[in-house]
Amino acid sequence: MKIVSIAAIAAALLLGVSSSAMAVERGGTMTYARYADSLFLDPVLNDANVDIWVLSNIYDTLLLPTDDGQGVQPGLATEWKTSDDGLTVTLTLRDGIKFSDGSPITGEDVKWSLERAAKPDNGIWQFLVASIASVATEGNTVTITLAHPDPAFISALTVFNTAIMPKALFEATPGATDAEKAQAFGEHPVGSGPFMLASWERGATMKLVKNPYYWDKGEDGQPLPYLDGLNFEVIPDDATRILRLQSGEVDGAEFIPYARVEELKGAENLNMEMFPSTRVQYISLNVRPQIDGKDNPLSNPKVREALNYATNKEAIIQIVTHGVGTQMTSFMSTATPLHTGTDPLYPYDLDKAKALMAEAGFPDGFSTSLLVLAGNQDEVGIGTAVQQMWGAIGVKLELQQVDNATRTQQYRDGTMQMRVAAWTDDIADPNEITSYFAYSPTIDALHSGWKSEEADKLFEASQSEIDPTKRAEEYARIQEIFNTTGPIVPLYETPYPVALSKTAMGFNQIPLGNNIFRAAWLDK
Amino acid sequence: MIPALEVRNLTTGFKTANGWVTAVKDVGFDVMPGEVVGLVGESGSGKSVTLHSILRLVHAPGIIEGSVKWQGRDLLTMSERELRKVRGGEIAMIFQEPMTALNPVLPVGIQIEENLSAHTALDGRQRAARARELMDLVGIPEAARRLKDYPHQFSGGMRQRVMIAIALASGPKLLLADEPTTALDVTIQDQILKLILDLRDELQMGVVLVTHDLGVVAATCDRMAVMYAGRIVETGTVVNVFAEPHHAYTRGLLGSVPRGGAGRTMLLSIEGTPPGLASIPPGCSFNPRCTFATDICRKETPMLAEFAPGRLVACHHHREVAAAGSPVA
Amino acid sequence: MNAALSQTLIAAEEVSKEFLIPQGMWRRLTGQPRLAVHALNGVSFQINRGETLGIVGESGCGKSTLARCLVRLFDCDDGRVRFEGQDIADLKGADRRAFNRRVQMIFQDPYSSLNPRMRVREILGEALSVHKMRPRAQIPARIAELLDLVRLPSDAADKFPHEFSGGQRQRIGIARALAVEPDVLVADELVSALDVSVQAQVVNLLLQLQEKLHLTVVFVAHDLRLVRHISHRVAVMYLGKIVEIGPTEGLFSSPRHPYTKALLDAAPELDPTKRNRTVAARGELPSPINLPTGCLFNTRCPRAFDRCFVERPLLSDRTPAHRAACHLTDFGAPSLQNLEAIS
Amino acid sequence: MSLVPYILRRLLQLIPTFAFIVLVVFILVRLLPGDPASAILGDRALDADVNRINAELGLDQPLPVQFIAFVKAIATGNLGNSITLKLPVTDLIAQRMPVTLMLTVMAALIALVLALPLAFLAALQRDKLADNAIRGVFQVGLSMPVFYLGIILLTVFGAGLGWFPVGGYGEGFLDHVHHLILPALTLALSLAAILMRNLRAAIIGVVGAEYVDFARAKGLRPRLIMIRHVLRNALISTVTLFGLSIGTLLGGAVITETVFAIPGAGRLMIDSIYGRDYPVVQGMTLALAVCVSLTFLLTDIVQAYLDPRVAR
Amino acid sequence: MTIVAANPAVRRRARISLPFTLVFGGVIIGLSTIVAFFPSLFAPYDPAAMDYNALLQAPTVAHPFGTDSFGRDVLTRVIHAYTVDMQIALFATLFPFVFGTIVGALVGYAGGWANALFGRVVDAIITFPFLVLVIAIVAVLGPGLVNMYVAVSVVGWVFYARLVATEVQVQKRLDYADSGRAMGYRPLRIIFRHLLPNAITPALVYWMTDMALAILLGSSLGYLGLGAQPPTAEWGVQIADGKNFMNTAWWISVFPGIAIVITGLGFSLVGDGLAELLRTKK
Repeated sequence: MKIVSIAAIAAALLLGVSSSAMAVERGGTMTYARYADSLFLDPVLNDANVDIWVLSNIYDTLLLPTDDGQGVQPGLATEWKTSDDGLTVTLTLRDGIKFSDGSPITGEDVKWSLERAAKPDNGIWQFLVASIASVATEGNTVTITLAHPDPAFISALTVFNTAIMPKALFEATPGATDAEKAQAFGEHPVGSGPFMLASWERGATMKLVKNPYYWDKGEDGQPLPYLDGLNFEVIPDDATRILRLQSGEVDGAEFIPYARVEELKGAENLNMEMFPSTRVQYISLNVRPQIDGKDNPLSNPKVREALNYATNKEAIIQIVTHGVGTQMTSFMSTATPLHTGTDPLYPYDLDKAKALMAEAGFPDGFSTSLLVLAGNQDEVGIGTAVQQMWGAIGVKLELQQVDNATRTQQYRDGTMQMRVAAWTDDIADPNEITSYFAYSPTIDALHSGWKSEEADKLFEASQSEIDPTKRAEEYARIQEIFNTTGPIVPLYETPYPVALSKTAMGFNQIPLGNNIFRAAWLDK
Repeated sequence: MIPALEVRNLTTGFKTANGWVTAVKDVGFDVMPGEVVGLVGESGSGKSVTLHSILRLVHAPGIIEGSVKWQGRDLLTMSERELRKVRGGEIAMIFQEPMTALNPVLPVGIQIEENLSAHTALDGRQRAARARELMDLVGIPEAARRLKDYPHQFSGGMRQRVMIAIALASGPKLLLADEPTTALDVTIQDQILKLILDLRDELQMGVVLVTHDLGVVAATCDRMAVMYAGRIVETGTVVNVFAEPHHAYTRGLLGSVPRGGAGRTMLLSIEGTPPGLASIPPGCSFNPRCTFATDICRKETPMLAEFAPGRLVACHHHREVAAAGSPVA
Repeated sequence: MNAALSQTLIAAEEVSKEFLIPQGMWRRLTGQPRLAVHALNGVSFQINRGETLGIVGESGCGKSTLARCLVRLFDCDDGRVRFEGQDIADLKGADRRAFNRRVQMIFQDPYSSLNPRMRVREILGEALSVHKMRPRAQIPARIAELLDLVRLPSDAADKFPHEFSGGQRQRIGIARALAVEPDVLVADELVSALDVSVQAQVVNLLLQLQEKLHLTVVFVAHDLRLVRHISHRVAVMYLGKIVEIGPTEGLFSSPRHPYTKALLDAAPELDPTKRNRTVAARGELPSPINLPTGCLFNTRCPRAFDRCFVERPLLSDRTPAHRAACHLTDFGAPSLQNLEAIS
Repeated sequence: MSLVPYILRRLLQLIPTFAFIVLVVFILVRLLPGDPASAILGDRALDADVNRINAELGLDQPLPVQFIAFVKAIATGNLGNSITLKLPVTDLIAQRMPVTLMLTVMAALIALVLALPLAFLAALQRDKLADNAIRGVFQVGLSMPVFYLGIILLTVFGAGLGWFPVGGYGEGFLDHVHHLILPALTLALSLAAILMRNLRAAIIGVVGAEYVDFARAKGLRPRLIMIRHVLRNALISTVTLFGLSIGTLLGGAVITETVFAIPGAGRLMIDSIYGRDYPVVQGMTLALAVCVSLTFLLTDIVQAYLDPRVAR
Repeated sequence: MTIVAANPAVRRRARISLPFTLVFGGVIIGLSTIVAFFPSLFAPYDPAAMDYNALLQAPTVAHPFGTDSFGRDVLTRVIHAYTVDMQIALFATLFPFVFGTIVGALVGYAGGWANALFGRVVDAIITFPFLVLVIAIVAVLGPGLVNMYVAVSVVGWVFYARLVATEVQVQKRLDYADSGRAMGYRPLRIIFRHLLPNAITPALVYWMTDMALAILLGSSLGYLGLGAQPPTAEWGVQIADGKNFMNTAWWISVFPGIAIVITGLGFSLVGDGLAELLRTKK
């Protein structure tokens, strides 16, 4: 024990010396506690939020999302322009940009990267850039030809899967197929983001260091990133994550349980940040006429309405989010572009709910079940609360705690009755959420069996509608249809609760969830 | 001759779930140098506890009173440190079941040598040599090799020899033997008893031999004390006691042993069972089983008294008993 | 009575029994020979109706194994046991149960031979009901009778074994055996765990019961004095063989096998004036796994000569009543006592 | 007396055990509802993507074919690649197993350090105040759920007093030790309680044994008697229990590793079950089984060393 | 010949006083059982009733143990959890106890190859990481108490079987077993009427410990969401519920924690006491 403490003191002394030497500068090594580790650091072939949300620190895109997540700002490209017919996008590359290994970023890299992202069957995100027909480069100019007008395309160029990768390096990576190469490359990724991967111990720590070739400068005119290093520590247990933040072992921690938000707001050495998000929480319903050969009461729109009115959202917001959440005004979050609506959906009205149940032919209610993710306090809390609330209109709700894979299986098979679910946008455009929620060809409207031909048609039209006003109208109508007859019980939207030590500055999490460390620094 | 060991008024009690019980009451006897004294009795008569009490080996909730003088020093009052010198050094003890009395996980060589290192100044080499000698002395073949063996690798008889070798390691002047042959077969018992007698002669040590077998007493002991329910009820030379038992219990014991030539007849048995320690009857503790018992026996505890030189008995009616004759004479 | 005595009830014919030593896969795979303890090596004798046969020997001589073979707790590997002429190994079903009823065993250890979780009433009642000795209603009365027979108080029925002393437990064991009204009692070390004074009580009881119920008794013990006291005939066993068998008094007064002689000499006499400092038998029992060739006693016999190391002596049948398996004495004439006098 | 054939025999016996485990795990993981693809893709999974991934992983093959491939792979020492982490399973084992082993060993050591002296004290002070106090405290420790105990220790000694880091594994051996003390203590308490009970009873039994009387009758010093005669014999039964418990600890470190954010094998196992990462579940189970079996074997050898009667 | 009266000392031993541990543990378990059967008699509120206006209230007279994040009365839920946790203690161990005992008795009596085979099965099962197996089985069968019982039973029975088999092997070498065979009793009678009652003590004692362990396991699984499902009150679930409130609302997790410790203590004490009681009988 003695040796350990001496080592600790020595380390502290060293740090003390170095930090005092550059006290006025922005820098340091930040340690950030994540709830889960990344799986696969390939921008195109990854599958999950744990990758998406940190990828932009390693890989850079042509354009960047603005801090509010709704707009677009220059990235590797300084200018961009869409042709009037919406079929050509022209971008100008920044001068002197380099990958983190020092090699220059060429037009060939851009072309190759975008075409790789757009290649059918290459990863699950291909749909975001499916409209790309071809990419041509000449000098600093990149010309992208689209197969059809795509109003979301500019936004897509800020999304992780359009990150620019070094073609030569990638192709030199051992592996027979693109997937195999990607696997090997993902272990030692090279991009042009503000950081580069130094070491990665799976499930424990991922260490990033400053990319010396990063192009951007900060508000103080100094080159970005400020941080010399960025360490991600994986701490799945909520309480432990917070304890480590409180003990100063980490500088920031994501996914603070809502229950702890109020408490941490009061903590002297912490900043409890609530970053605006596109996250919506809802209960998704299976509305097929029959499930497993049995009649399904949820197929009756009146029953769905009744459930909606019987749900005291304000109470759930208190119980589950401890006041952090807000009621939903549409199925998509208020931070999603083209969101409409100002009033909370389905205000709590028990009498109306009872009347609707009677009208629907279920005056005595019925039995049904709700899938919640095992061990997830929020989902279990929601389930417990609605179980109690719906009991008042005679709905006997059985909660089934299952793991993610089981839940997904039942979801995809259409054998579940209800489930608690949440959604976060990956792109600053309403098309993604709408495609999954309301457009039946994608996944059968959240695998619910719900279908509105009007909504389907509107969505298809909106996908190539380049007139912003018209597109907004189309989305307004889709939201109206879905919000009144859709297969969900909307609950609440919540910001991202992130706790940071008072010395951790400049960190941003945009509404799409991306963790932006490029301007972060430690105030020593 | 001065007795080497003088036991006087030895009383040992134990705390049990049902309160205090006295296992040994007012026991007294002497052992002369080189003499073999037999302590005879049935299970629960206190003979074993007596032996353990002499070396204060009784376990924690037990209390020992009286005096045990060993060459003039009282073992019951001396310090633990002094007592340790006596134990194993001057007075050695062997047990009934060598399988349980030898540590099963130590080679016998170590078990001999640890006695030597406790009581002699021998160095490691000398101890090893002495251990070999001792194994030879007690008649274990291939002594040198077998020092490395563990107790379970020996036969019952050989184990008992090992235990004797351990006990004799430091040249004790008194050997306390607690039923040393009960677990053995008769031919092996014969060997062991004769070994003990030979060693007695050779080392001039006194022996206290606890046994329930009157045959063993007859074959081995010079004097004997008969115990019943924690007390000594009769003492004397073996020849005298066998020839003329003065206590009904002694007489009954002798009669219970089948003799040759009287095949398939009823034995002279003692009815009933020996009393438990917690329920010793008032008066003479033998009275419920005694055919000589009268009222006085049920009221008054007879004192152990000398009725002839060297002959003591605790019986109100010892004359009548003697007159009834010895069943083995 | 005399007619009954002459009638053979049980006969052992060359009974052999060995116990394989458990052997792991490793030994088996490496092809090492299977080791076995040779507990019985060809034992033959007959027991007549109403007689008491004493079987005596030291531990490891196979006497307990023999007792268990007699009641078919073990099946013998070789040879056979006949009960009323019938090979007991062939008995099945009802016949086997009838045999089990008629030949009863009483065990050595009073502390382990009674099920500690059963009351005496249940122990006796089970024997009565399984063998349907009495109609259900009569069982309590029969239990009382049995307890009286072995001189236990009637309130004993409602107690557990641990509430009794050793001697009383052996009486319960006897009562259980008698409950099924057997013809034969095989008593294995019946009293050796008991105190001397209590031994005498139980021995007396056994003698009385045998008389009263006309029982045939096999009395297995290591205590020569007891065996001598109880038995009509005695068999002496050594290393799984009978080395000498004969009428009690003849065998004890003039033993014909050196082992019998050694046993007698080693057993201390109750006479302190007759002391003897020479050891009766040197050495120890050889391992029953690797039996000596020739006479089994040759490793310890003071008189062993060449022939004893090559040829195993058979029980001589020249004097059918008293036979010994010894090369010295198998011509029948002199007993060892006399032989010693001669030499 | 040589232990070698004994050990070889024990190793031989492990083969059917492992075969059984491999088969059970293989079947069990495939009985789990859902598949790796839907576990990874989650809510946004499209059927086409799921089918494509499953085909890439060979999961569209019939089960017997998959099983033969799996057995073949094991035979060549190749346990496959993790589906979610895209790393060779052998690498993962090499990475995670040492962590769990270290945690377990530390827990075992702490349990011993706690249990040995206290069992001694309790046995010698039998039924007195010290004995009852020790037994009472351990009893409470034994009745406390691991996750609860872990959280309390973390809150008090980690965050509260700041003596120990709050979770994680650290870097370098000493740092590992420092990080693992609290989790090891959490794991150790119930083991210590079990060991203490067992050893106390064993010591009480041994103190009453005749060979201890005999040792006293030899005039040996009490300390020598206690160590050489009492403790050694008392430890024999405790060693078996200790070995078995280490096996349980190895498999039961899951919750501790989660609470303390330790990147160990237990947590990986659970993550892999949830992630339907078949190769990892199979490989890790096998690795854990090997470790547990070796622990048992080691226990037996120690036991044979302590008790010469055991080796056959 | 006189009739020998039973020894009075012996008779007194028959009425030996019950061990203190057994009495104390018995009182705890007895009271727990009563509460488990009639929770409504003791609980002031409905265990599922939520009061949105009284979330996270510290202990008061109205709510002696405070309220949880749903505004439910913690005392009520601790009391109602007795029903569930006592049920877990019983049902998670009953099948292993019964089945394991039967298998152990048969295997122990048969010996030979049955024993060797059994040895391998035991090896395999104890080599398997227990919790992992349970979690996997629950994942296959779905969460909930019944499936948890199944998962625990699949593994749990071997411990009983091993204990009983070992003890039966000891017992069958004793003379009373032979005496039964010599009496001509059938093997099943000897196994179950004679050997088992004498061989079952260690299993019985272990059963008590196992019940305590089952509650711990049940609450661990509840904590992971695999045990009792909402709104059922169960101590492990309650502790999990209170995990986020350790600093701000300690009462949510502390009181169920105390309940677990006390109940576990009760079972362990009964186990100790039973061991003592059954030992003296020999």
